[in-house]
Amino acid sequence: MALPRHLQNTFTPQELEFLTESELVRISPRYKFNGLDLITAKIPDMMPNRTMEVPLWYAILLKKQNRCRMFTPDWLTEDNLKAYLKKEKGNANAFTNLPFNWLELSKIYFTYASDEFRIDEIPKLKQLIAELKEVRAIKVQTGLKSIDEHYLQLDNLSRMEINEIRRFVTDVMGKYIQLKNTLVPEDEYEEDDEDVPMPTVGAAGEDDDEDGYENEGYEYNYNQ
Amino acid sequence: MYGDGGIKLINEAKRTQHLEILPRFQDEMVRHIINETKELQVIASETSAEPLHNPDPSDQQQTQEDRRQKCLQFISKLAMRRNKRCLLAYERLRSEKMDHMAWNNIEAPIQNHHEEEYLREYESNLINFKSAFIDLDLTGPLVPPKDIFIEVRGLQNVGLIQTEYGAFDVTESSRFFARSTDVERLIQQGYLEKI
Amino acid sequence: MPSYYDLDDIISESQRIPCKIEVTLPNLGILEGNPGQTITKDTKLELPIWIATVLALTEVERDSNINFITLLQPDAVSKKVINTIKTSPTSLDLHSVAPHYYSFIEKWAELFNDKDLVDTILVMLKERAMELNRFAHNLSGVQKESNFLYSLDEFEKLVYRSAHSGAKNYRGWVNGEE
Amino acid sequence: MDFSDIFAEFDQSKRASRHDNSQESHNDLVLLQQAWSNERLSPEILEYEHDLLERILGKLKQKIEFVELNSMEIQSSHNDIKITLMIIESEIERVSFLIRSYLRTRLSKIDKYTMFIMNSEDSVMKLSEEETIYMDSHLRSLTKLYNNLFLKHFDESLQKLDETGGGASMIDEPDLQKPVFIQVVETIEDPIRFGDDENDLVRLEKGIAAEVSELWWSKSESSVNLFNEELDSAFVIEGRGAIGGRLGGEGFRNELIPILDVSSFESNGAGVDVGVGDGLLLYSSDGFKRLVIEKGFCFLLFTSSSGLAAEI
Repeated sequence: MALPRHLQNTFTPQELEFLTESELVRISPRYKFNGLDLITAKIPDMMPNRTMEVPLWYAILLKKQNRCRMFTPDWLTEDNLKAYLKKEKGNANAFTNLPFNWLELSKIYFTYASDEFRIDEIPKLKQLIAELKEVRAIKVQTGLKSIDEHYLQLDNLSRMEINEIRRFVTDVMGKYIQLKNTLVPEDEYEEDDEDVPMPTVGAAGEDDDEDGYENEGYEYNYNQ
Repeated sequence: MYGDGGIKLINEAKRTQHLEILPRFQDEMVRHIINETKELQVIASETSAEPLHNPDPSDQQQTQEDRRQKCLQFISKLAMRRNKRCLLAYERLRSEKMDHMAWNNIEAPIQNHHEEEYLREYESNLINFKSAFIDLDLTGPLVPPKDIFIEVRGLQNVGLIQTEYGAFDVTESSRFFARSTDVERLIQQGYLEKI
Repeated sequence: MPSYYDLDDIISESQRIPCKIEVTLPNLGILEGNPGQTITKDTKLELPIWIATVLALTEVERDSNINFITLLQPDAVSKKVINTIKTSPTSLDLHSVAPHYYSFIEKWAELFNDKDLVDTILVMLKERAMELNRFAHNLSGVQKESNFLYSLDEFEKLVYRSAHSGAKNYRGWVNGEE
Repeated sequence: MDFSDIFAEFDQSKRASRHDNSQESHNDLVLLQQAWSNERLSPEILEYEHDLLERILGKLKQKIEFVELNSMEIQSSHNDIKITLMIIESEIERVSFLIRSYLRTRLSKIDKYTMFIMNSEDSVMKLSEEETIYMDSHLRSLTKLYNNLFLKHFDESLQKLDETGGGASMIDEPDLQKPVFIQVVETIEDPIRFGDDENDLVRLEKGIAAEVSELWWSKSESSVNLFNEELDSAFVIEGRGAIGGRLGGEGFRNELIPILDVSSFESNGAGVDVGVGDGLLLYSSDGFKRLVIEKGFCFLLFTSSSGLAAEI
């Protein structure tokens, strides 16, 4: 197959991380460096300590060479995450409005810009991120209970979190739709075409009852 | 019962569905289904049976007796189509596995020469398609690129190593950036280590 | 509409359901394993869905209101099963009832336009989907192996794989797998 | 080797383009990521991005040539040169990956829906020339395989591969009722009317739109330009139809905007607000497309610092 099944109709987390790496982020170069005209970006000349925006993947490359400082995202601090967590725990019915790629971003910054955080800060931040994810995951499970063929309401869920449940949700919702589709819509049903032969179902038992499922001998009523 | 052979074949396909390799072609099962279908064709053509379902209004004259007689033909036609579906679904899955082999350059002997021929044709189709995108390696990795360059440290005195990015003098304690594909083997061999 | 090439759909149509022959048919002994023989009216037998549904919709004679066969109530929609579905959907061994249960219900409901049945099954689908999702995500409260996972029908197995791979891929990514 | 020579090319193009749309390159990336993402998640094949691909492939070629030309010469240990090449090469890998994955996603759909595509002129138009050749050739090989293995033993009437009667249609169609996740990325001020009911109003604030997988517009009978020059902010749809089109507002260049194909609309009342950051999971059923928007019912924040749409 041209595309392996595991990549069809979904993304891998690595792919989402890849997408996040295209985002522009702020850096402060340590050295002068000539600008570059790339395929998908134009990077201006870099002057030491002059803050500029570059694609994240570019920042990572420079950072690995110790050629720039990366500014960590504003929300990615202990205080802010604690506030998010408090809010997250405070409302069982909604998700807090973290950036829609908060999981990708935090992982990238922890991996490639660990020295931009205060000493000992990262374990705490990681812990908070994990707690947030956990609290939200429980809400997702609760939210999924409202799944039907119409829609699913999960405010502010992030891209990674959606991707995690994407196939599950589309599978189940898809089945809902298929099952619903087996029924003739009510308004059309009255004009039942007489020429269409209907199947008959034999009663396996003798009992009779109003509610078909209450006994063995239910009959299907074809006429309404 | 008609169609039993078909379902056997499909169960076999399902069993091996997730195998990466192409399982043995079920010659006998396929032949059995072909033979059954041929027999069904004979039965079905014995009378030029009109379809029993969705009878056409001009069909008013058709008596119950006719229709009873034709029921066998009718079922035969159903069974023929059923057999065909089983065969096609079986082979479709196999063709997908062969496509997979072509994309991933998996070399494995294929016994059935028709399948062998299909694979060769698909490979050349692919080569043709790829030639329109010579700057891309279409069969290249489908995982996003990551750490194309890595920083490595020499563990032994190896000497000069030539890569696309120049020559590196690998000595104990030398450090440099290199394309990870260039130094992969040196790392495996224990000459270098990733920092 | 399932794919023509879908193995599961083909398999689900081979499932047999009980039927009653409504009119004596010459030459159709093959249906009960006697090729060439006659099959008589009122014979009860099980036929694969791909034959049964068509014969059940085909009239013996135009406007006769008699079809070649009558479908008898299969176990899958029996009072006993439906009651279990209503009372304890997650403890039902669905796979034993029918390995392709939902697929069967779709075909059955389509024949009879049975809204009650579909509504009942939808409730079950959600309950069981939520349950298997808990297993797939290995959420707290779900630790030990359970018979539940062995009770999944083929569609549910697929859903389980979807849910599981979603969770697994995420964990793998968090833990730094490429 | 003179360092400045090597990079003169970059400097020149950089200066030259400074007065052009400096966002163009980045926009192309956004468009490519969007095309890739939409192709991945929508059940049917979408239109091949001819112009975009041509532009990007052209630039890619230049960069590859540049690397090939310079890589061997630059054995100097000048750090800037090395890093520059690493950057260029890294980007080449990134762009190649996207295009590769995009093309292969398309091929897998073409394989899956060959018969459907061949039977629909609209679908065939969505393919590139190479894709059409690939599809025809693949079908020929497959047909030959089926014929050789078994179909040749059968009567002609049983040999077809595109039979649609008799219960199971042989033509696999993309499931346009498949649910998709969508995201609202812009707001439209004026209320939009769905269906015939005056009360069925949805207000999308200006600058917002629900980004829906393209499957919504592909099937639509009529699509409306949402943000074109004449019609800056809003539109009204009556009866069965589709909302959709291209977004041309500030900061947006021909971005795809949602198509919400609606024949029946359910809401809790008139004038439902959909705000920035809202996302919807839509589905359609019973042959109609249905849009369900409820207040506060949303998913997603959008998005990248460039202010452009992102898929989810």
